[in-house]
Amino acid sequence: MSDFEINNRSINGLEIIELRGELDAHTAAQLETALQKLIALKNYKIIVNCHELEYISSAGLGVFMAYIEDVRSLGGDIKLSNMSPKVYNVFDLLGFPTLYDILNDEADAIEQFNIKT
Amino acid sequence: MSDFEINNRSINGLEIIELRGELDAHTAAQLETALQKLIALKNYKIIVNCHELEYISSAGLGVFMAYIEDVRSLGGDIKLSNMSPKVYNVFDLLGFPTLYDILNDEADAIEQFNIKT
Amino acid sequence: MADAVKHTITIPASTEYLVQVREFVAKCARQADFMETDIGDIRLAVDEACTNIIKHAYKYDRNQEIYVQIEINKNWLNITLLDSGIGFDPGNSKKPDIQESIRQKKRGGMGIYLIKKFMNKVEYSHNGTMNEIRMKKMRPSIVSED
Amino acid sequence: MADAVKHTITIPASTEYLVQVREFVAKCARQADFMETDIGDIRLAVDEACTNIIKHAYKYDRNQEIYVQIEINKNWLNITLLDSGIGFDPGNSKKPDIQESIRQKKRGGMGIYLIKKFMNKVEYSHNGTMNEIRMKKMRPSIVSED
Ligand SMILES: Nc1ncnc2c1ncn2[C@@H]1O[C@H](COP(=O)(O)OP(=O)(O)O)[C@@H](O)[C@H]1O
Ligand SMILES: Nc1ncnc2c1ncn2[C@@H]1O[C@H](COP(=O)(O)OP(=O)(O)O)[C@@H](O)[C@H]1O
Repeated sequence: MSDFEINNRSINGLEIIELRGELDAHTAAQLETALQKLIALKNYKIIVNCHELEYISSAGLGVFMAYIEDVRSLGGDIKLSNMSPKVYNVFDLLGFPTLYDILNDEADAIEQFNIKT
Repeated sequence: MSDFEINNRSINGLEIIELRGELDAHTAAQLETALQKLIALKNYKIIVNCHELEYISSAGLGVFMAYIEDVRSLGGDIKLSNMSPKVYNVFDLLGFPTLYDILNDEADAIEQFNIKT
Repeated sequence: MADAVKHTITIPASTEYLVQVREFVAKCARQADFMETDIGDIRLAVDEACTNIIKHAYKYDRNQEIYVQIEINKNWLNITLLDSGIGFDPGNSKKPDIQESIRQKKRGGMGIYLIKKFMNKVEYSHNGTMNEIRMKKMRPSIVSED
Repeated sequence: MADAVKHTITIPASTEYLVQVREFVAKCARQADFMETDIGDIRLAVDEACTNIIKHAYKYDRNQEIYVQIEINKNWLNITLLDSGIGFDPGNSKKPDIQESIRQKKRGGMGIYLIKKFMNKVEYSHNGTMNEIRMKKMRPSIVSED
């Protein structure tokens, strides 16, 4: 029933995960698997494009919390982009914008990775 | 120097104002003029598409406050759409989302107008 | 002045039904004239509360049920959730420290904070064999529209 | 441990220079490793403070000047604004009631609230002929990156 989908792309050594639909305690498992796969394949520079993400609950936030430290200690990062205000608001209330790089556009996120390399 | 621009469109009796760039105490006057014109021409159903609005300060918010009551008492509304998280955050902090209809997409705003008519 | 309107839904205690609860809540909130942003907030609060019941009160036993009632009266949207699982009272929850949680490899502790943030009032209680969560949100008084 | 780094800019008291102040602030904040979202918040706080000086302290006299200094030390970004206009102390500002302001046909009263919201500390003082606004924001400690 739950309407959630993940698409993967890569651009110059960066991995882009596109989220679509509603990320809740049910669909969070799919995101978890997608991140685990990338990390297992040693892809640590990850951009999560949230353009079509229509909803997120704290279960979805939890997935981002679980992998950020590992990914950063391996020289990568998880950067988030293209959030709708509704989705951003949940991240913001919990103080994520100070800890995570959240960019308006995917292009800005790509640029941030390139500055640091 | 300030990079700000307004474009007008109309769709089936709805007026769409597109904002681009940075809305501050300097550029707010342009938005004010644009709204005054629409109201003078008896266009009370207004959608402000903020897709390319990159910045807003309280001077910009003030313009929206100045006309909402008049427009609503004349059977119209000012609905806002396509805000970036950064811009939405400023509206949100001041409690606008409870008083103003703020939609993810312009299409949603059009739909809201059509439901109420 | 019309009487209060009530709507109810009962779901099995499993996360695949969260989407149905959210749709139910959105429909009721729209009927109560909330702006879209507030509708999103109310959906999230009820989702978080149901997720907690599934995880903590029922420990993922999908044979259990959650009952959700929404009452719309003149000024308020009142939501009541009932479950028959492990009882609970959250007390005063403060803002979660995400940086600290990441360091400690914890990933939860955000749900109750969000529920309280988005609703005007939240109460947990226990009656006989049932746990009850009541939350309310004030209906909007739209500028110059009535 | 390196000494604190300082940057300054002086602008005429007129709104067309706000964009230059914002660019200056963004550059300094980026140098201090703030995330993009926080950089946006800091830009806004300084814009609001400068707008207030132009409107209220100088009453739109564009022959006057505003001096902006930014100091980056180990843990903090410290911003100091100086003007020679009408003195002022905001005291404790609470959250503006937008619905009430709309009813009363007022459209301001939001700037100081935003400044305090986005910065960790804000102080207004008066020294001789100058007004001084000091604000500070804590630099991020990035998880596992140092
Ligand atoms: N309905 C409930 N029944 C029993 N325990 C609960 C319930 N809701 C919350 N809790 C307890 O309160 C804690 C905090 O809840 P919450 O803030 O939602 O975070 P999380 O569920 O992610 O841990 C939970 O870990 C759980 O121990
Ligand atoms: N730098 C300043 N100098 C003098 N007066 C000020 C200054 N900043 C703020 N004020 C006063 O405080 C009030 C509230 O400021 P603010 O919250 O920014 O709202 P606004 O400027 O939109 O009225 C102003 O109306 C003004 O009277």
